[in-house]
Amino acid sequence: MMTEPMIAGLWTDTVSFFGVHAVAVVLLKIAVVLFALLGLVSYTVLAERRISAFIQDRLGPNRVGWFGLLQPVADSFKFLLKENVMPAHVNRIYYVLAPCIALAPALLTFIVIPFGNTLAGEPMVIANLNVGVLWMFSIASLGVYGIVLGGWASNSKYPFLGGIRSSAQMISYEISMGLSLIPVFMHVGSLNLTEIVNAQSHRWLFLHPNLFLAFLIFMISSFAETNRLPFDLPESEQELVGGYHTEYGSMKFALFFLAEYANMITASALMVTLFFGGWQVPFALPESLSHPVTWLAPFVFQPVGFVYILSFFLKMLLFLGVFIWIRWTLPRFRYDQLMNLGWKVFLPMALANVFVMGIWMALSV
Amino acid sequence: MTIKIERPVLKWHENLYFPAIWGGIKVTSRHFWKTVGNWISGKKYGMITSTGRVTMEYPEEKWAVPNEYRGAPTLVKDPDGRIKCVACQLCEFVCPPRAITITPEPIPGQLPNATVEKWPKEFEIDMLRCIYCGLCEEVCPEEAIFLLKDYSFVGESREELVHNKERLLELGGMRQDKIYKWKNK
Amino acid sequence: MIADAKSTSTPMVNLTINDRPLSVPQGTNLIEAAAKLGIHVPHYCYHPKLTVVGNCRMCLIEMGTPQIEPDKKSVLKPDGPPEITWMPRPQIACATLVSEGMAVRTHSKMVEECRKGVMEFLLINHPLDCPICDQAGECRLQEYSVDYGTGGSRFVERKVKRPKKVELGPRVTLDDERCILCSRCVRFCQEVAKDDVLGFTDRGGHTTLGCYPGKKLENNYSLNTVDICPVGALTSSDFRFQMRVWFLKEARSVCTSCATGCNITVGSREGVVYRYTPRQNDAVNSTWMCDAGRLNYAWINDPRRLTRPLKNGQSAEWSDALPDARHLLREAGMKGQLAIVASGRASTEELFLVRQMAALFPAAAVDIVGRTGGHDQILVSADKNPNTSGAKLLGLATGKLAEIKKGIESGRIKTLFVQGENLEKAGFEAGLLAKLDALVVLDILPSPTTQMATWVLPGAAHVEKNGTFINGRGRLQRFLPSFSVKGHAHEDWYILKELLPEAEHTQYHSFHSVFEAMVRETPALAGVAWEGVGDQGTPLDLKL
Amino acid sequence: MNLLFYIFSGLMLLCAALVVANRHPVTSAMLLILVFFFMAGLFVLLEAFFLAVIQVLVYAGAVMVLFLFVMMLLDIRSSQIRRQNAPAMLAGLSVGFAFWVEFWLILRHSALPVGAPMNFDAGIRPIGKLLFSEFVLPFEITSLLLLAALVGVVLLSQKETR
Repeated sequence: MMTEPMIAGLWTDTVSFFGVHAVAVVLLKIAVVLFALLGLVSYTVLAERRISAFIQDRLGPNRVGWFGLLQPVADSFKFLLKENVMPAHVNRIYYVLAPCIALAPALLTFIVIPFGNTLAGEPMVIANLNVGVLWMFSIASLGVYGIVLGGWASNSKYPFLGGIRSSAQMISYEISMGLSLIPVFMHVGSLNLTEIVNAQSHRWLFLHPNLFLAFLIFMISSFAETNRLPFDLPESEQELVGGYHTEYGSMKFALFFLAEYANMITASALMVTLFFGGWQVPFALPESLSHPVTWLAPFVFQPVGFVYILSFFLKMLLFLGVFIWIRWTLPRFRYDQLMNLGWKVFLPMALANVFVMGIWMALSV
Repeated sequence: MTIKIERPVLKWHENLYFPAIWGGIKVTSRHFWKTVGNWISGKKYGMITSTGRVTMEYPEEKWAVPNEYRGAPTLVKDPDGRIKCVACQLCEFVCPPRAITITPEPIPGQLPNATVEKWPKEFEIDMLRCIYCGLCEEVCPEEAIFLLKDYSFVGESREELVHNKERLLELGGMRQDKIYKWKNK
Repeated sequence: MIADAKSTSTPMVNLTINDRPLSVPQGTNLIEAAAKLGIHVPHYCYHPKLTVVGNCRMCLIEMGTPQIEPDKKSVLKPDGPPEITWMPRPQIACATLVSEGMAVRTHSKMVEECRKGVMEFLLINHPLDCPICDQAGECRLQEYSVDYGTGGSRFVERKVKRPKKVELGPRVTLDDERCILCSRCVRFCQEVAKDDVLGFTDRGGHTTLGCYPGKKLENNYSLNTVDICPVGALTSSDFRFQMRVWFLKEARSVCTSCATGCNITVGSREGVVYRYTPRQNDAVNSTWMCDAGRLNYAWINDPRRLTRPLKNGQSAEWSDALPDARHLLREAGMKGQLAIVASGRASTEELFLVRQMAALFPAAAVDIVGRTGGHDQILVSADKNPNTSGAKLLGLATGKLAEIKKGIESGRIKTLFVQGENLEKAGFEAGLLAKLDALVVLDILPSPTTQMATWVLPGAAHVEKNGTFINGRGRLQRFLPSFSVKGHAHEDWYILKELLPEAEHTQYHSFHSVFEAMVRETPALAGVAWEGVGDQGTPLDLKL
Repeated sequence: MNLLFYIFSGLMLLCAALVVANRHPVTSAMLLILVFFFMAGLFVLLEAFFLAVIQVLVYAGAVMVLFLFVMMLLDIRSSQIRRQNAPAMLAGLSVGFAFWVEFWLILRHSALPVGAPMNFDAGIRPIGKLLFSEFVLPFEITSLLLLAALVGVVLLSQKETR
């Protein structure tokens, strides 16, 4: 057990390492982003339901609040108030742990994403890591534990098959996903996401032919990594009932559900950051926006900071829309097709892309 | 006999998936915008086919169930107000999910129908178990069980959805029929 | 069975039934002969244990004898077999005895037509109240209606009304509309119960079954008439409307009410016993049993059944009860202060384990509680314990009960182990039991004794466990479980073996291991196997 | 930062001990993942962020997932989980001890200053440079070894279908 002086010591260490102001600001940013993210997750679920309904000639949830806008609130109450059932045959520790492990990486990955330029002099990113993208990958690769453990701990055949499938699928696509981004780093010369965004101030990266290919591979792989259709084989309702979360209910199920949508949001944010200029705006903004708001002194508060955040947000929503739309458009791949696509198409393609990018760079020097 | 289905040999551009994806997106977009348009303009929404509108605004509009529809099972009384059930327990026996529990009892001598000798002291149908198969109605030799057309039963507790004799009789009501098998006993 | 017994002395007769050759002892009737070939001839009034009257006419068959020429030789067909002269009209199988060369057709067109006719007559006045009839499911009228009945009725007149719900006696209810006048019940009362109270009155369609004026069907065998009634006319007032027979799970068991050990079938559903019915065993009870034994089952369903161990009346856990009780018995046994009261109602295997416990402490006194009562010349024994012979065989019936009582009074005996007995009935008053330091009781129902007990260990009723009884004539008979033990109670063999010291009880991992150990260690049981005992029991050579 | 170092290394050692002591393979695997995390934490304290992230990405994110994958397919029942086996334990302890002695000897004769924090750049560039200059031979040999293993696996798995 840690004694009180030790905790105090830890705190002093941390503060002395980062500075009081920095710690406070980081905590504030974490709080804001976390709430925004969770809010966005629940409204993405609503959007998914409404859009899928419209595509299927229905209306979708329209009872709670105006146009069903309070549906996520009702859903969250329902999940929280539901009876928490623990099946008798499960491995209790991992069964409870799995949903937490699934959600935590999905939320953690967001901390390296610059969701705006600066606001009141603060860079709009929680942690400006030099290894930003690698951080994303390393944390995102942990998400698979939630699914695998959930499938295994449920001690039941369908979840187990779902868990096995997902571990194979996620490992496979992680490789092409990682390789697809190497041309980006080669082009920008950094792993830092802020620098990658800054590098796009003149031209967004997807306009570069090699990087457009990289973007395609990355986008398709992220469909596979987030277990979204057409690659939702770990769940595949028709064959595996619900896959890894078949035995889950109430809030534990909700955590898996939230994790899927949080992953979607992160993937969209990453696509925006890496290929679509991040928070940048493709046109010149009026000068007046850059003037600090006078009545907010002593803070240097420029309205343009909000514009950038909004820009980032809108681009992200666009990709979320793509995620949702694709789900209701395409049927599920067969397992062998999925594996063929990952190993025989995207992996060689991504490798070749790295190679071509190298040649391109060598020639253009 | 095995039927061999020839798989179409795809051309190179078809193998790319993109044309198919684009085709799919066109279809989904058409439905999406049409529904959105109808919704905004306040029109009835839903796809119109040759057989009519296929989508129904459920809680306001309800499906007209066919006569053969099997809804909740209930007990009925005959026009004289006699409980038709004689507690033969055939429905209890035939019920596939074992939703029915009957406690039989001799009819107390002072009651008007005492000549029938036997009736259910308690008759319970667990609507959480019922699968609406209608076998109880089918098997009943006294025509005492009838299935309603109601299909949405909700309750706030499990107990509430175990229908007892009073509830079943209340739901079933009186049935106009001409079988007075026990009247002259 | 009857035929086999006679086969040594009685000459055999050859005949053919439905062209299948058969050889049976002389004097066999055609229903029994056909049964040997697995052919069922429908019948109502015929019962193998009663005289033949032939009044139901259901067992009609076609019959012929070989053509005999004047020189007494059979006429042969061109291909060998004798030419048969068929009787122009059908015969009743129950009253026709076999004869040499006889040929029988049990399912020919004429026979089937006749049976249809008989069925139509029988159903004319039948009330068709199968939904409320307790016989439904085991009713011959239903069964034969399916085989030979017509869907509709040609009878347009009013059905004859006859008395319904007549109480023939305290335990038997008659519905006369269902009666088909087979007279099985009348013959049973005359021939088996020797209590001639039933008879028919009125004529034709109005013939009614009833008791002689001033008499009632109240003998101790009255419920057998319900068993043999082929339709639902006679029903048991006890079982009436309780449960439909098709729900009943049947298990082969033995009646526990006296030393006769009538073989029974226990009908239960979801852990509730609904009835006992006699099971045929010609060496014990034929096909009958007494009413007293038959109705002695309600205690099994008693809501007060003990389902948890009790320590001084408080609910406790087995994990505490068994070691503690074991310790108490062992301590007292070592000091010579232990006495054991075993039970003649316990199975032989349980008594074997009790004997093993007693053998560990030679000073311990042990005895069973004896029970005696009235007896008759039919089935009821004076000994009311089902397993006194088992206790005697194992040396537990020592007659030391009075000595134990004295021992408690004098304070020499400080710990008592009681197996399923209410000691108050055996003359142990509460004040006497209060003198004990410890009282360990194995029982299934609360009694004054369990109220005094330090530990109450809940056991199983005989319908919840395997076991054997040895009846008054030294016949070892098995009983099998109908359902599992109620609540947290355990089967008795398990509790008893847990009360033995560790080294002793590890050898018993199942009921069968107890049975095998008992056979191994008891010379009189040499060669007996659980499967070999069978449903009819096995006679032992006991020198009691 | 000393306190954090002790916390991380203490927890890491504890988890590592539990990996060995634990009887359940899945729990052992999960504990091993925790070990990797604490090790990554130590790298972070050394400001070697790249190494820390790669540590998590490669070991926790990929290698251990494959381990788990195989373990699940093995269908290990709790009843079959091996008992403590004295010879194996002895062998394990002696190998561990030998390794520890070796390690201690190396450290004693090492030119690296023990105990004092080093000042080095653990970014991508220096690591890449080192890998492709000074350590290029071991690097290539390792990749060849992995390739051989890969070919071997393919060969083994093909055997049955031939």
